Amino acid sequence: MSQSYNRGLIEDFSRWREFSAGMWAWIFHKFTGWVLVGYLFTHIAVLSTALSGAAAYTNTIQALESLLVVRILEVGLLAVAVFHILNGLRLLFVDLGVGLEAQDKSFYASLILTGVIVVASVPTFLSGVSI
Amino acid sequence: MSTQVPESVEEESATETASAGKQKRDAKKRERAERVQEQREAEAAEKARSADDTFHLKVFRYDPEVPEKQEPRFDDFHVPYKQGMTVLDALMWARDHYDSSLTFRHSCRQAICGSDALFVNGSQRLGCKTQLSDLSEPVRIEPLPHADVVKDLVVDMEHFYDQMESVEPYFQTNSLPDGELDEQRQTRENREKVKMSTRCIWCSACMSSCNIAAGDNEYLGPAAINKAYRFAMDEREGEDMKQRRLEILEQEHGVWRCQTQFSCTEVCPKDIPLTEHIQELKREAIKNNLKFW
Amino acid sequence: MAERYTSFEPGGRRWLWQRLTAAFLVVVLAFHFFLLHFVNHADEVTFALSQARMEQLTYFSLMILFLVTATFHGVNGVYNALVNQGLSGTRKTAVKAILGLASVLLIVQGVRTALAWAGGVPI
Amino acid sequence: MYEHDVIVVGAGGAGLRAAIAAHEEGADVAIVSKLHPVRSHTGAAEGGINAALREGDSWEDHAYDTMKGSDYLADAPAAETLCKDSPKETIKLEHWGMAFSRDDDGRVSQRPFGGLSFPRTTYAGAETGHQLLHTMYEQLVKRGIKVYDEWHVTRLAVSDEEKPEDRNCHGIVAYDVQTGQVEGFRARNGVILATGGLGQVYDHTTNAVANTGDGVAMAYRAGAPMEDMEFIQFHPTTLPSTGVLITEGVRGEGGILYNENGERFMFEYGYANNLGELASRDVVSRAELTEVNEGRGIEDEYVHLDMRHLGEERIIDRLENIIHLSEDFEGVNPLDAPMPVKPGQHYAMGGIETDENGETCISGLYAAGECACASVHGGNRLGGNALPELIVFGKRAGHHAAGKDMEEAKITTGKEGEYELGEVDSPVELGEAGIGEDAVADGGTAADAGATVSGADLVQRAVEDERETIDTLLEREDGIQQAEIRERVQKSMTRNVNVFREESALKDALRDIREARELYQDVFVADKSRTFNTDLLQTLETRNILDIAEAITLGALARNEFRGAHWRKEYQERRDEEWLKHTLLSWNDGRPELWYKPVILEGEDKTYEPKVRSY
Ligand SMILES: Cc1cc2nc3c(=O)[nH]c(=O)nc-3n(C[C@H](O)[C@H](O)[C@H](O)COP(=O)(O)OP(=O)(O)OC[C@H]3O[C@@H](n4cnc5c(N)ncnc54)[C@H](O)[C@@H]3O)c2cc1C
Ligand code: HEM
Ligand code: SF4
Ligand code: F3S
Ligand code: FES
Repeated sequence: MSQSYNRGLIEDFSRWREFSAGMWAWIFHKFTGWVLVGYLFTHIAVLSTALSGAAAYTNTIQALESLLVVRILEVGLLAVAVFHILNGLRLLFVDLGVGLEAQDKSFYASLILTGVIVVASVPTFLSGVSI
Repeated sequence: MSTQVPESVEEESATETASAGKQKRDAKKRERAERVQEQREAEAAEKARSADDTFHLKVFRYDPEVPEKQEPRFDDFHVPYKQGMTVLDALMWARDHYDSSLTFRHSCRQAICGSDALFVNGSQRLGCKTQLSDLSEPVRIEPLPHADVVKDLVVDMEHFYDQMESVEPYFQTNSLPDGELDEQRQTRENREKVKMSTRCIWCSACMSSCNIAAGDNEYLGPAAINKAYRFAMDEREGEDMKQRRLEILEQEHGVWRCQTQFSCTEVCPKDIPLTEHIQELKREAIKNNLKFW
Repeated sequence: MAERYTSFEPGGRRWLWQRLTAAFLVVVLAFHFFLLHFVNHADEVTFALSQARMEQLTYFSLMILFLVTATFHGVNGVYNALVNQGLSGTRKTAVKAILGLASVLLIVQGVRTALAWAGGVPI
Repeated sequence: MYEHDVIVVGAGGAGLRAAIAAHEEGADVAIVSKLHPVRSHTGAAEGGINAALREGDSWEDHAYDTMKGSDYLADAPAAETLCKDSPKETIKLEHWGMAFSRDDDGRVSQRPFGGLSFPRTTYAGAETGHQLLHTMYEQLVKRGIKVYDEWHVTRLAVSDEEKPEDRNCHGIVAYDVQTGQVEGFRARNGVILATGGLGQVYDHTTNAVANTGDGVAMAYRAGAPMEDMEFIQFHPTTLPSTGVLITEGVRGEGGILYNENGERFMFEYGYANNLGELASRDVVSRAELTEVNEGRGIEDEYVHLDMRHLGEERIIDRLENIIHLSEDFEGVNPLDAPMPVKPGQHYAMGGIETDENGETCISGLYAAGECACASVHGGNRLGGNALPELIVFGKRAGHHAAGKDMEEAKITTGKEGEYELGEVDSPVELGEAGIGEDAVADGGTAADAGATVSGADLVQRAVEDERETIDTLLEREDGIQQAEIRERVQKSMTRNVNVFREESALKDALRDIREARELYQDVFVADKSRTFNTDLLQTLETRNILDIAEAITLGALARNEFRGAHWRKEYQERRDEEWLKHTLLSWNDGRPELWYKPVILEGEDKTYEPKVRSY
């Protein structure tokens, strides 16, 4: 229908307020997945400083780890990873046909659990950082 | 009240050739017609004003042919509320009393024909099955997202129909009883298993709500997969047919596309557990493939 | 669009592998995080410690497997996401190639690093 | 112009079955429908399909029940055909995969229904029509039968010989809803009308908005008579705001009707001292309306149907669907409050006159389903007898139109058999208002001065007439809108030609219809767009509503007796000596002509002697 008016994608983004649980879960999972892949690449890149010798590696890592931003980013990474893992488990159960009726509840549960785990591990993650 | 765009009034020319007597009659008739029309509009306005309660609708308008409507816009209508009034009732009232060019599909008014799936306050619903009293004002009514708009609230359903029809949506079996009065047997349990899946009314609400279907035009979509489920799980078709159906579902734009967004299940007016059915088919397909490994 | 789908493309295999790798990753990733952030605090990480772990065959092979599964899982996930958004035709082939290449590079680089630590395959 | 062997107008149960049957016979068949097939109102049917399938039941018993239910106004050959063919057609649906409810032994379930001497109503939950419609549409897809969906048929292309019996139908004219094009469809063998019900003649009906009786009106204006139009079935329990049906099952389970004072009026006022709420549909409908008329209605409109005392468990177990219907369409939760109900138009027993092979008196024109009147239902339809009608007569019409040799029909059509002219005392002029002047939406015969023209030319001419009509409607800049006219007629019909009918009210209705006809002369369409112009389509439909409303009222005014669903205040009994005959109305140069033909009570082996109808 060439003469018809297609309202396009812009709408989708302005509709986030009306999204339902399953939809949010889907979006978060996507987002966290992408962040994790991105991290995987950076992670290997950083680790491969080991190729240029032990000292280079230890220095790089310790320099990075001493920065507050890096620590905070790590907490962020933890959040992302934990959510991806928990929601990933939720999805695996959904794939097995378990608990489909409670899919929204299990999503909220993953969110809350992620929050709890992240908060609980903040001390560990920030320990020993020089400001 | 109505925001219908006034049509430019064209010069009367048809009556010129008519006889004087006819002209007079015509004039009288027209006058009467106008009187009736005016009276009606006044009544409508009065009704809307005097009603204890009116509902404020914001309705999407678009018409590729009418210049004023080529750029989509929202029109406001204030409709007097009556106990039990549905979104469809309100739309009909607005059409019949304010603007006869307001266009939407509808027929049964009882959630069985599947014509009036609309996007109401941000989710896909059947107009006739949605009570106004359950909605917050203003009630925003739009055509289904992810479908081409033909006019106002009417969207092009062709693609949806194509997807529905691409899954061989008809009963097939190689072992019909011989006699024309002999039935095939089916257990109660099996009929119960397919029952929900047979309730689909082809409203396309699910398809419209699914982001995957929006992105991938070839994705069969929840309704078509559910249709295939209805037959694949029907024991009367037999194993050989089930095999064939799984092959259709397994192709790359089939079940694997589903990312378990659940929005289809959420919006289905017939409460069909769509995600569950899709997931079950994924497992069936995997099981089926493992046999060959 | 109403053509009957006859050509069978096993979309199911990648789907299944995504799940299987996910199940595997749950365990390993948890282990990995735990080991490197809780047991050994991040700021204590040094080449020597990593080296010590890597010299054990079990740990070494686990990490290689971890790398491979994570790469498959992540890259396949990205690829799926793109295809779901309607990627098709030559662009799809191109994306497939690029992602494939990136994965190979990643794995190669990762394996080289691990070997550097372990000083060769730790047999 | 499109061309096919057989063209089926309408894609409800009857149309789909007809198309499949024509296809089975090898014809090139196409369906033209204003709605996509699955949107047809057949989908709304809840109860079931009557078929004598089981041990202990027989088609003869079914025929007996049907004749009795019809109050002896059905033609026995048609009723017997229905009952004989129904079992095999019902099982055919099963072979096509229809999801019937099942018994423990895996066979299809059957249940009892009003007026039946055996539980022979075969069903699929409370959604039998939905399952039937979809199963049949699936078969259509399987066979690849062409459907022109969202094409609104506006007129028939029929030759214009003096006598309808000499005319030929060559095709149809239809309006493409999406694009606004008017196109001809030539039918080499025949046209089958399957346009369904006409409930929109009333403002309160269980029928869909699309049920405007188009087929009946089109055929009527082309010369095929309308039969027994005064027989309209009213269902006693419909929801006031929408007309949605609340199944008889609620009363079957023990639901009680109350008036405004909380009185159980069925007993309290002696409407039915034995059966109470479970008396037959017409009795209960009349009782409810009497309450309202005597000021004991709630909000002067409805009564209450209460089932709360049945207990939540039992309600959910057996009537779950009703909870949803009442909540969704009336905003009332029947577990907490009684449901408001009132009688609503439900079914038209009459329609286009056909024989038991579905053919009308115009050759090449067939009709099946609710729009047709082979006269299976006579004065009153039994619940569960409409769906078998669709599949039995749909199939026959399809076979016949495709050229299959059929047994000769016993029912005559048109003025071929015995008939007598009738008279009715109308207070106003009837028929077309000022024909020839402004008759914008006339859908009549494609006029041709007797000369022989080819079918294709005739269709083309009809197309041109229609284009002109539509252009005229769209060009008018002012006048009156159809919604106003339609509403007036609907209101008047509900007020005057409802369950209760008395002479003065019927005459009022005729006056109102006349006035509406005159207003219709000035009708205009505000929406000028060619894209999906529902304003235009409704304007065309309203024209049909006018003709049908007039026919119903006229038939009701003429019939001086009480038979089946037709109750007359002045004549409180059935008068067999005089009225064992069908009412027919023919469109005669723009005016309705009333005539009668005798009922055929002689069946294959026996004659159905009229008895008192009591249950
Ligand atoms: C609520 C309800 C419950 C019922 N329950 C039962 C029951 O339990 N058992 C039973 O036996 N009967 C029942 N009936 C009656 C039965 O369902 C109907 O009589 C029957 O379904 C009518 O079928 P049909 O094919 O004739 O018409 P429909 O199904 O109404 O189809 C009409 C078709 O004609 C098309 N059409 C109409 N006008 C035009 C036009 N101008 N141009 C092109 N196409 C056109 C429409 O698009 C549609 O496809 C019930 C009826 C209702 C309303
Ligand atoms: C540790 C446990 C993990 C679990 C249980 C898990 C689970 C899942 C599951 C089930 C999916 C599929 C979603 C779907 O297709 O519907 C998925 C997608 C994905 N995962 Fe993981 N995952 C894990 C770890 C990782 C890691 C380490 C990475 C990064 C390398 C990663 C990156 C992704 C990406 C990119 C996607 C695709 C997201 C999308 O759909 O856009 N995941 N994950
Ligand atoms: S599955 Fe549900 S939402 Fe989708 S088309 Fe069918 S009835 Fe509508
Ligand atoms: S919304 Fe779409 S992604 Fe799957 S669960 Fe439903 S089909
Ligand atoms: S009008 Fe039929 S589903 Fe709403």
